[in-house]
Amino acid sequence: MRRYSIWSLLRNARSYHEGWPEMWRSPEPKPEYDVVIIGAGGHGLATAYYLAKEHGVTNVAVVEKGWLGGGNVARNTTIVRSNYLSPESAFLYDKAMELWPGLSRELNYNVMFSPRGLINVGHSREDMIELRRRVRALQLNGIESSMLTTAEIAKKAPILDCSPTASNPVLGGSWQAKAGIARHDAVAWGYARAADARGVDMLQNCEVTGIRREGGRVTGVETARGTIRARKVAIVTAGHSGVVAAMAGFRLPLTAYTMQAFVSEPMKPILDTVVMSSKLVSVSQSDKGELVIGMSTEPYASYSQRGSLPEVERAAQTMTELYPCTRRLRMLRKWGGTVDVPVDASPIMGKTPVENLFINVGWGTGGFKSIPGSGFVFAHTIATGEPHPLVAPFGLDRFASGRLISEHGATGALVHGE
Amino acid sequence: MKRSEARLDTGGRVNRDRVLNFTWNGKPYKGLEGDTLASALLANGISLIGRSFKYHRPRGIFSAGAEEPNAIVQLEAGAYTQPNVKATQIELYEGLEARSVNCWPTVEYDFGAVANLCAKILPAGFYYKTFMWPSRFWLTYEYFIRRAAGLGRAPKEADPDIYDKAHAHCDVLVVGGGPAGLAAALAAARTGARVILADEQSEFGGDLLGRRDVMDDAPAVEWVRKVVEELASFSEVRLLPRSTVFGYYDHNYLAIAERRTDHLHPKDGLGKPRQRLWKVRAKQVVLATGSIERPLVFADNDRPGVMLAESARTYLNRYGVKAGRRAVIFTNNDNAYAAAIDLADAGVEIGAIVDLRPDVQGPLPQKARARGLEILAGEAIVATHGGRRAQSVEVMLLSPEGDHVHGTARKIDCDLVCVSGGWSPTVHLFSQSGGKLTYDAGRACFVPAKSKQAERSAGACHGTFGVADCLDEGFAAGLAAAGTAGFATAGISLTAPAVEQPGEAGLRALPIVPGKTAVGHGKAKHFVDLANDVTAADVRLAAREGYRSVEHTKRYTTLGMGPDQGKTSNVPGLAILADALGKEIPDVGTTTFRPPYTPVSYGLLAGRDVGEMSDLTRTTPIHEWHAMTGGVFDDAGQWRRPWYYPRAGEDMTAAVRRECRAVRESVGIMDASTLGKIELVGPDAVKVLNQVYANAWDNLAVGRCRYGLMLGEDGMVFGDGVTARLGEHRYLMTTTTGGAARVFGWIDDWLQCEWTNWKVFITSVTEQWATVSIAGPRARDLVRELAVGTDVSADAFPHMAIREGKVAGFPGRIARISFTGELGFELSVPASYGMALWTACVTAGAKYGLTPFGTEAVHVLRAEKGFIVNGHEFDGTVTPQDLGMAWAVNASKPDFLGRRSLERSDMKRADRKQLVGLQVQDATAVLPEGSQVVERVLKAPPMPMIGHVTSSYWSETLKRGIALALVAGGHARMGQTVHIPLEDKVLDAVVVSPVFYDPEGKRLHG
Amino acid sequence: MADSYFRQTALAPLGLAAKATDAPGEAGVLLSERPLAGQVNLRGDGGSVEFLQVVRTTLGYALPTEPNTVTQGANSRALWLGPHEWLLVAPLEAALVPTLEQGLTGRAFAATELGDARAVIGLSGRNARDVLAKSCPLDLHPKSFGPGRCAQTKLSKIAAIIEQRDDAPSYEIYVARSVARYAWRWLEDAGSEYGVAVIAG
Amino acid sequence: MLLINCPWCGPRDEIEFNCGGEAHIARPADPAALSDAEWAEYLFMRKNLKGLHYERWHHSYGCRQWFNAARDTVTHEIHATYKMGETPPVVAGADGIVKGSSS
Repeated sequence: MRRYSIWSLLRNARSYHEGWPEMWRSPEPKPEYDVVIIGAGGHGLATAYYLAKEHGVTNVAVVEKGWLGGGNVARNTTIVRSNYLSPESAFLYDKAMELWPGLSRELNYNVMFSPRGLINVGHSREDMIELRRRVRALQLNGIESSMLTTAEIAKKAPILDCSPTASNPVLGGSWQAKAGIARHDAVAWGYARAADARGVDMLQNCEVTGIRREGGRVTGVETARGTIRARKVAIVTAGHSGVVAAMAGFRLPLTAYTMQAFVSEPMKPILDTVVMSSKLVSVSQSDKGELVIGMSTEPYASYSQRGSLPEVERAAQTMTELYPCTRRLRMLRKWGGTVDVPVDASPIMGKTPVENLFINVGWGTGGFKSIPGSGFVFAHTIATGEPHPLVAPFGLDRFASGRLISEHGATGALVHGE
Repeated sequence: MKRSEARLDTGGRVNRDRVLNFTWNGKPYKGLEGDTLASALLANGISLIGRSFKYHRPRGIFSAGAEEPNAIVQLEAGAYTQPNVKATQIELYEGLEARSVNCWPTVEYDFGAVANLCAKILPAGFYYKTFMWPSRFWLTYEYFIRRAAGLGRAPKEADPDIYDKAHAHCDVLVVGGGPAGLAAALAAARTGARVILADEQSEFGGDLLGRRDVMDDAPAVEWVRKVVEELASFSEVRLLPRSTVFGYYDHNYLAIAERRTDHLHPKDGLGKPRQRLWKVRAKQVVLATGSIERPLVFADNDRPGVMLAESARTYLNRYGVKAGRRAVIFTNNDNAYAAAIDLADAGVEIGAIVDLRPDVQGPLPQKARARGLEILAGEAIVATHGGRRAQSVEVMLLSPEGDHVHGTARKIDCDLVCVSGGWSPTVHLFSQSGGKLTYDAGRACFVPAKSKQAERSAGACHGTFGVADCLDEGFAAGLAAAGTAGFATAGISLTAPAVEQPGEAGLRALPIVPGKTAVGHGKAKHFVDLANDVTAADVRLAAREGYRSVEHTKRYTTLGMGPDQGKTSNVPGLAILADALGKEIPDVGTTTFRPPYTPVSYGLLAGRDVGEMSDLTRTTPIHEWHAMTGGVFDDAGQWRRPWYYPRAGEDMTAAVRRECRAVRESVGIMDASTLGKIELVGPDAVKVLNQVYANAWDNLAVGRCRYGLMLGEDGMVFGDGVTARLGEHRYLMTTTTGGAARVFGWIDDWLQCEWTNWKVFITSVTEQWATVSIAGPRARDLVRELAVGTDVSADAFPHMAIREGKVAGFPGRIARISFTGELGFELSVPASYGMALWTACVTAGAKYGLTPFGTEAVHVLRAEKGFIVNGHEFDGTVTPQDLGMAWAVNASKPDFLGRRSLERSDMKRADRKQLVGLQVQDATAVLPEGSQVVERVLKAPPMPMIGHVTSSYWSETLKRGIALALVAGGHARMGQTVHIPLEDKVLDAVVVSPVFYDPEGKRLHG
Repeated sequence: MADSYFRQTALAPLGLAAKATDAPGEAGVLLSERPLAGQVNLRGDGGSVEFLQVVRTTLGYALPTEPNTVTQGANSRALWLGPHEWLLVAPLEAALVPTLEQGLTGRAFAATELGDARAVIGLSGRNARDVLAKSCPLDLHPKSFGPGRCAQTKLSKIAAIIEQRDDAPSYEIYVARSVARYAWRWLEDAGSEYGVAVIAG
Repeated sequence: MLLINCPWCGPRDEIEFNCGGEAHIARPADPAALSDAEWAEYLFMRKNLKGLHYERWHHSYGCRQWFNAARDTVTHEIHATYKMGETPPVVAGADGIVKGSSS
């Protein structure tokens, strides 16, 4: 891998930038791999990278039905945080938080991780209880987080209506200073380039059509480019997890929904932090100047990757109430992604009913921020055949035992009391 | 006024009798009614409008419509300011103020232009390759990057304008009011169909407004006038000018942004809806959205003065403005010759017509030739010169393959370069509808292929460019749409006006027009996307680095992601990518278009439900009394409930303590009307109760009540409440305030889908009854006075009994129920009597010191009793056993909802979180709700947590802080000391029973 | 009588009677609150010919079986709310519940008085349709919705029953008592561009 | 924005409805007889089909009736709606997996 730096930019400027190498190869599939990862999204690519780097497993293929990084990693609101309630989730997401700051240098690709801080706003007493519970839990787990007063929020996010007469009064909030945003595409591309450099094959336009099994054990995958044998197979297919699991003969406790986001036209900076709220999922301002707004999931199952109007109307209404100065601003673009939401809103990671077939799915609306951590611990799980300690609570078996990890509150849509 | 030399003396759609004053960058100018800001600026000879996004290069006006990538301005100031508006879309009005964006200190002398000097090291995606060291420094780099990026500025104040929405239904929605759209609307209207015709411009006519076509021997605009007049005469036709159809959603649902006052000065629009969002469900849609001219990608094609050819023609014919004095036309097709001829006719000098095609013989070129215009066939512009405005171009011979130029460069002076690279049908809405596009190599554009919804395209958006053909297609589409919608089309007479339609020879598509140096080598830039400063070299770089999918390339280079949404750059960018990859354009793919077609105000999307209307609020029949006596309200879901009633000089704490004391010591009154009430009627009502509650209901006597827990199928408590048996087969269930709809829906769902033959009807009666709760040791004294005719003595009316009878003289019910732990009665009357009942209670209760109490006091009182509340003690993760309420589960019932889940292994863990009381050792301390509980305090985190505080209050009764908590294995921890770390200290607490007050229930039963 | 003195309609606190005018002038939207009436929610097996027959005998007219239509009797009218649910509207003194209980003895049914549970807002005037269209997704064009039709739908954020009473068109809008004020305010606000007048209910 | 044909009220806007997820999942007659895993299958596991999907809808702002719809989760095309208790229609070109009771 030829390294990127300001010097390589200057050097290449002399040859009119015509000497840059390809980011990754486009190899033909080999007949057999040690590990086949289905899905070249953020999680799949990170898993491949850490398999190669941390475990020396380099005979790996990442198979992708479309183009790499084309799923939810390209369609999210780029927020990075670890303020989850349950200790299991908090530790898992914090593993990612630990890796984010060094990621650009590790991958030698600027993922523009911007730890600009994140506010969770509370609009009701129930919100505040939930926020305090979360903040205290994080602090006791050694994860940075604190409470904010209304005045402190007004200072950090001056465009937020913190007046007492606001229709969604700001009663206070929580703060995570090391949270922020990152450049979503760059994360996928950076992992792909770094994994490729370690010998991992990216097989794009290679849709998986079947999962081969013999005697309860996985033996390979059937793809649009032929059958590929594999000792181990990992399903990392986000929105399409249900479809791929069906190929292996089991069902999952999740539903695929469309989640939308929209951006405004680019403007000079007006918001320096990320703001989340129980009323409107999230708002941040990209480096380009666009306000990026995350919305709730659509109310019915969908693989369409396009959203409907009512959800946009609802989000715009809440946004203009929370941020009165945005009414004259305009929506420039909107898009939808397919998110796989498990019944307890926590991911499903680990073993499956099929031997040597692993899953890492169900990240739902929270997948982007967890990519480095998820890839790291899932690579460990695949390489050793046993769940990483951080992965263990997230197994598929929890749905039979009843040990669910309820994180509905963490997505911003807090559960309200009476 | 002194007319500027750019303005023609006659012609166009502007009103020369109405001069409008406006301000540009602080200086006063004059324009005419009918102008856009762009045409008015051109008329004043202003060519430099703003600075570009990345390189801060000077930019002018490039087009005359929605596709404008350059002329982006800041409109108005203060609360009315709006960033990033396209000057080509702003209708001029008296007093308009606008400014350049993205430049400092001025558009002429812009500091940011240093970026242009560094352009060599700023290729596409340069930021991915650098700024990585040291890793903490990105925030610093980012600080400067953010300030350099962005375009306009957001307002600082709230928008004073009103926005409106409306639903509409029609048989045929016609999108676009050009020749095809007008024809389609007319055809459909004549069948009697309900028609909506929407067009983004201020007047109908589309491209006809900017041309000099003759129809039936009269100017085409005369035909437009007649058609619009006829359309307006139909009662079933709705004409929507200034209305952009921006979204085509599932099942023929389209969204239209109508601009109602944007053409007026803000102060003239005040109080009227500024914009209206039409949400249209159309049986049939005719898309007549026209087409957008494509630019050519050539060296330094971004100078002010470079403009789309048809746009220059539009400025001339529609606005009476010459966009320059001396023009060079640069084209690959015949169509641009019409612009050249019009310009020449209006007195604009034509330097030359530079045509990429070596052989130019079509009727229009012939006409131009005959007109004496110089045509340079098989030649190309290889350079442009000029600072704030184009001054000249250089022209060279193009090789037959089109891959290089040769010969000597010839300089041609000009201040206007009219560019035409052919036309791209406006297929955005078609694509949004799910329709599939196909690439037409002959015309180098995508055209609609296969529809998915009830829609048809007509005219230029369908790839039909000739005006006569557009009319024919429009008539046919309108008629067919109406026919499919069920209207008789036979005998509808439609005659297209006679119009000349010159034939056109094919165009010559070149992905990049070669320059004097190889692309990307010299200083010259071949821009593809003017809005985001993406060049041909950038696209090639992306291809070279392996970004082979068009989506990769767009994201890597930001092609098409700017405020113009790539309207002029999409196809040219794709062509360059395909060329670089050695593929055909259709194999590289196109982008799927998503709403909105043009940017839409958030205020419009929000509509009317703002401010006081932003949330649906529900009030009880007694609301006025609470409000008038100074009650402070708290929202419980949609309900507004009195939180506490402060007296003069009291704060919340004092008021709540007083209210609590009153209930414990004498008597209090509370408005309980918000509690959910459901009647279950029928012989199988008891079966329903047995199934939805965890306890047994077979032996409940008529006139008695019972408490129950409701579980989800996952075994978790989601509701609780008291149900009364009113008659043999008639029960009244009460639910929590917030849970009413959910409980009703839950039972109704089972009855409709699973227990389909059970004989029971359920009806929500929440709103029918006003309920007043009287609680405290003196409650019976008061109720005895009010409930004349009912024996309320302890023996005759035990706890959990219910009676029908008169209450304060009104027909009603009396129930003996307590949520406070005190002797309590609930009096219910039909809601219309609610206020009368309440005032009767207050009057009669005065002598007992009757005190109104709010939800906060209720919470304190119930917590003292260890009563659970949704959102605090149960939140969907807690079983009855966890709550210590196994007594509310009847294990001998064979089945009830949630029963099986309680048998799962995890439900039986001893270390599940269980409900306990916490008695803080510092009696004055009140734990913050949500605090975490630990077993051992460690020096540093991580500190394993064993639970959290669910409710916590100052107990006025016990004169100490009390708390309820869910603690792991809590039931076995009674008497243990646990710790609650706070921000600044750690509090110790003893685990106790959650019932702090009157554990034997003597007062309740008293 | 004393009884009615004590009873308050949902919108009584707005003092509409004092605002009501006989001369609405140019106002395009006329709003009123209807007085209290009997509103009985009737449930029963709409698929049973026998049940429908007994109700017909009891009330003197047939319940509507075509969805979203209204049938009119001498002293009350019946709105279709669902395949097994109707709303009977009658003057306050009609006492329909006892009548039904008597007529339907021994049969599976439920008759519940809900006259206090809903407010009824009258909406008419030349822009009545325009105002409704601002918040209601129904097609109210005369071809698809006319006198004798009713529909349950969403009005802004409110669940509402809309009944068209005549060709003028005049509508009656039934909403839950607790949201009546929000609904009234919404209609007033939406109607403001056409001019709103309050008339007697 | 879906236009949903309520079997009783006819075509109405999406905003009047709520979706109830996968249809034709009958509650086990004897839950006690099931293993934890079998119970979890009923409780949580879903087909999550990409393409034709039989699901329950509730006309919550209208006649408040539950009914079933055969809807494509990719195109959002609704092939049919039918009342509770009616046999699911066979949709051409779909895999037509319908199991469980007819409720």
